[in-house]
Amino acid sequence: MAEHAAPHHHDEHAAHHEAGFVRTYLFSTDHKIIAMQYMFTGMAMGLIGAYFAYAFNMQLAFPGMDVPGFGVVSASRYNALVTNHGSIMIFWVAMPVLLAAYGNYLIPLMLGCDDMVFPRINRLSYQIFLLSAIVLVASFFVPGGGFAGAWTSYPPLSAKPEYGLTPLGSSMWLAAVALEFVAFLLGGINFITTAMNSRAPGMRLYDVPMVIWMIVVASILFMCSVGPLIAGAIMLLMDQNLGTAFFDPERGGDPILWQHLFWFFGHPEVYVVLLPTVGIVAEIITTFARKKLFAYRTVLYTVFGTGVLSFTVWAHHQFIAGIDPRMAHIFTITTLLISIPIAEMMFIYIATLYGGSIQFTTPMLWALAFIGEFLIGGVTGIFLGASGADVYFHDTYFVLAHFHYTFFPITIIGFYAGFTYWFPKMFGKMMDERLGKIHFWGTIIPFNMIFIPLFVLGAAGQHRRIYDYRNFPDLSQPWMWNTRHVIAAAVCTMLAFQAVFFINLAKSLIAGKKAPKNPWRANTLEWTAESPPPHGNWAELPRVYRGPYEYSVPGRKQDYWPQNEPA
Amino acid sequence: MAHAHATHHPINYIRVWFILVLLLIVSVAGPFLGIRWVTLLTAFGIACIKAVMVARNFMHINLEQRYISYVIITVLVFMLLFFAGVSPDVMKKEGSGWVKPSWKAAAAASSAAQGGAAHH
Amino acid sequence: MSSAARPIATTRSAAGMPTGKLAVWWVIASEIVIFGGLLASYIMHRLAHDAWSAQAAHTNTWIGAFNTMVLLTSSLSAVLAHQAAERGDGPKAARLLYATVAGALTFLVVKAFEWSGEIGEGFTITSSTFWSFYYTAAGLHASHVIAGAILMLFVAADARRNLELHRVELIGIYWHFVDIVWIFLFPLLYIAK
Amino acid sequence: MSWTPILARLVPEASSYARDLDLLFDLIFFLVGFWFLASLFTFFWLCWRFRRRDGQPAEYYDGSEWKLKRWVTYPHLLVLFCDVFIIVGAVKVWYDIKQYLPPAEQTVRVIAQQWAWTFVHPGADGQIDTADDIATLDELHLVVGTKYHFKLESRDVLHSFSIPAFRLKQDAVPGRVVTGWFEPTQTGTYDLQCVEICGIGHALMPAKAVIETKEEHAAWIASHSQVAIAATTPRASQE
Repeated sequence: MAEHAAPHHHDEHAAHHEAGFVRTYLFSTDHKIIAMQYMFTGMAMGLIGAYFAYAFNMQLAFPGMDVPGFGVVSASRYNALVTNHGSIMIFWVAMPVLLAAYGNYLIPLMLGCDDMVFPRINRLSYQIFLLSAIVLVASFFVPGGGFAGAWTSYPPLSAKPEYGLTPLGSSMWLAAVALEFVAFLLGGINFITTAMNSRAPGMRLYDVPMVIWMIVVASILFMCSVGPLIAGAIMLLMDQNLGTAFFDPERGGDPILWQHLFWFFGHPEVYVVLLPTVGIVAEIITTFARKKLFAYRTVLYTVFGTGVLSFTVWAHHQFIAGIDPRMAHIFTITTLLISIPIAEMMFIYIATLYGGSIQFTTPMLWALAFIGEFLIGGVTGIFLGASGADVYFHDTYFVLAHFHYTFFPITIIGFYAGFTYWFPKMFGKMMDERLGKIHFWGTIIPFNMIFIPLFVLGAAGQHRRIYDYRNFPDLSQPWMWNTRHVIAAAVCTMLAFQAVFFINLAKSLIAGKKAPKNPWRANTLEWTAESPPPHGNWAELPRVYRGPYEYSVPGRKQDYWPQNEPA
Repeated sequence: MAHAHATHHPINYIRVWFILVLLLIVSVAGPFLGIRWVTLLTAFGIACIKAVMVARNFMHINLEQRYISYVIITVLVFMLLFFAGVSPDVMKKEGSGWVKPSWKAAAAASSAAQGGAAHH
Repeated sequence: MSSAARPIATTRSAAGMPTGKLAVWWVIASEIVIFGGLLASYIMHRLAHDAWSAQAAHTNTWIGAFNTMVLLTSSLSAVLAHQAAERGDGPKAARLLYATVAGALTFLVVKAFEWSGEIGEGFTITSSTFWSFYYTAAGLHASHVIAGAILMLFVAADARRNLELHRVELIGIYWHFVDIVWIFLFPLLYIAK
Repeated sequence: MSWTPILARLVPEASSYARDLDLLFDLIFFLVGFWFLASLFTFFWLCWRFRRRDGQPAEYYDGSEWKLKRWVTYPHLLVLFCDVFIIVGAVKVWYDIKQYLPPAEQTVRVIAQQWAWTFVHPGADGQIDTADDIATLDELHLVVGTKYHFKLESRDVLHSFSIPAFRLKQDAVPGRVVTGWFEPTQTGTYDLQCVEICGIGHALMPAKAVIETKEEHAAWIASHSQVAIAATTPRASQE
């Protein structure tokens, strides 16, 4: 892809240092700046997604009310809200923040090189991503409103305007998603190539920090799974705009084909966002437990196992979608098998705590919370992976609660864990621990108050994407309404507490105390650079002598042993 | 390094190209015998041979690091997996407990005589 | 990027091959799944619909064969350009790359005439799902031909001044991949009837 | 047995296979619940036991030595062991509900569209697709203790035919006719939902499954024999 670089750009990179604000912060090719761009774009999109969640949760609890700060949530608006809440949180928050932001920031710093191998491709990747975000946001304001066919965008509803009634919205949504995929393909190839080729001298494969392994494996999973969906997106765009019939059975197409194209990507996608967070958690628990990561290689094998298995389970999203019932048996087995590497991974993380000396700093709290909450997400997945039980649970709030118990820990908890951990490196200031802990508890407690009740409602038969349950006598029992009120209250509480985070962010940026090079006494290479690292990261690129997790090595005065410290 | 290898055993690219063209002619000639399995063989068998020839002689995949071939093979395997998982629904007109009436109607309408080369 | 601007990271090769080439192979891997998804869907439908062979009968095998020929030849010139680049003969490599671009243009022109003919006969992209697949698959491939040709012009411009000669091989590898895709499209769309 | 399955406490069991599914749920619930509590307990215990204390440095393990690794390996083999039970149960329940098709005593045709359900019941002759069929809107009338086949189709987009009390759910796919079965075991009126988003009116497709005794049903047929409409779709004639 290096061919993209046009000759007239030659001096740009060299002339970087004396370049002005625009060059430095908007059109920079520096991996740290690009990481920040991804992160703050992702956070901005996250606020939109959260706002949508607030609006439709109020509507669910108090149907027909004039939601403060939003207005009345009509049926069509409700569908658009849930659709875009899902799309935003997965494609425009989880992906850019976990994969792109942390990937861009950490890969060069942890591997001891001065930048990504293709800085310009990297910048192009962000610019395409930004464009996709703009297209998506614009789609909310076109005639007919934003796309309202659920984030899975099943045809024929999404294929024909007369069904979906969002003539422009659906095409813009699809175009935005396709652009986003292109952005992450470019970024992913950059990540993979950098990690494969540009490790610091002396760094063997097993000296690579876990988070880098995870991000690279995630990029590979994304790259291998997204292709069919890109093809599918082209086909669906043509169905929408050119009148082809790829997904129209009357004219020789098949709507089920889209579901396969979508979920062949959609399931690996879960692991694409899961793995970076799992890696971040590995870095944090080892640092704050002052422990070597338990069975490094086994973790690695579980990652590879998960990655390969994740390509064989996709149709468990379609058990009752009209696929041949005989296929369901195969997909049940593969789905339950995938619980094994994941379970082992969680066991290992818990085992890592054994014999440690655990400091409950804010990042550590987030990391531990991830393990606890993700356990719930993992075990409830078993109910849905088991085809027999899924007949009842499919498309109920049980499913919804399940994947929020996976995606919330992955995206939100994972983001806060990484952000509070690397903040000193990113901005050269320490964060306020007290505010951090308030924010933590103010997020975790309401989160469980939202989604534990949703498991119960789902088990009681409450089905998804319904803007008003008053039409369903069995779903209008008093206890259900009370539960919905509790949930709405919890949503508002949780969102309110996010303000604490932004206050903490602003306070620390302005008045935070100066961060030393290595505030957490951690081993990995990024902590040997200045905080924040200058352009080029190191005056002299480091050399590596040992693995990343050599904490509390017996017979050493210090309880940590930086990777670059000669023996 | 790939180049080093390549110069050690030089490939006669003109000859490779010539063979490719010959194969192309065969694959075009195949259907004229009008036997389905011959057509399939000359069409897709030769396509695979040509693809491998280009990959080896022009892209030098066999001179690259081993893992390159493994990556390519892996993604191809994933595509087979995709086909295996999807075809029971999309490639069939009816299955266990479901049927696509419109597809069956269309099939009935088209005369069996025109059953194409790709027909199983 | 001029070597001056290139980060040190780009010059490392812990994986035992030049960074650019490694990236190109990953690009190809990601392209394989894109075409793979599309062609897998096409093959399934094709096997399910007997009627489609009757429609495929309207595609012109001779034009398809000629275009295959053109692409094979352009691949030859691309690989010869790579050979010249290895010998350090930039200008020759550039000339051969221009020849490859010429091949690409021939391919596209022929395709343009072919398509306008078919559309004239009333076989448009909406005539039937077979034709939808026909135009989509060939169109996606054609867009890769166009992209490849444009990139090749940049590479050739550098190569003529003996700059960035390693890129001659990279663009070549990509070009051969585009060729291979067509090698499969040809029987799928033209021969199987 | 006296044990009431967990789901049965939330939603009545009104079909022949509802109990099997609820028991499968309980099986998973207790197996998985055990693992969840065990890991969570260990997790919290380790967090508390190894909290930072002055003058007590952390220990150094590689984790590859078997005497430690087994504490991860044994549980993880046990998980595999439990998975086998879950797979067996899941496959069996699935087979009974979705794959196995008992001979039908009655057949109903279920047609979904934006945004309503049309149910075609056999008339007095007990045969579907005849002149005296009874087509109703958003109200499915069934006889308790009868094995029904349903033929499910959609006129426009994806819908999903779900009766929670039956533990039954099946997407209606345009271009497909999906055949399934159920046997009501309890009289009463239950929610019938569309659980696949189908446009603006998705929430406005509530229907009822009315389960009657033979006598009530006969009376209902009699009262509707006049309004019998040949509501069979073109699709029906092609079969």
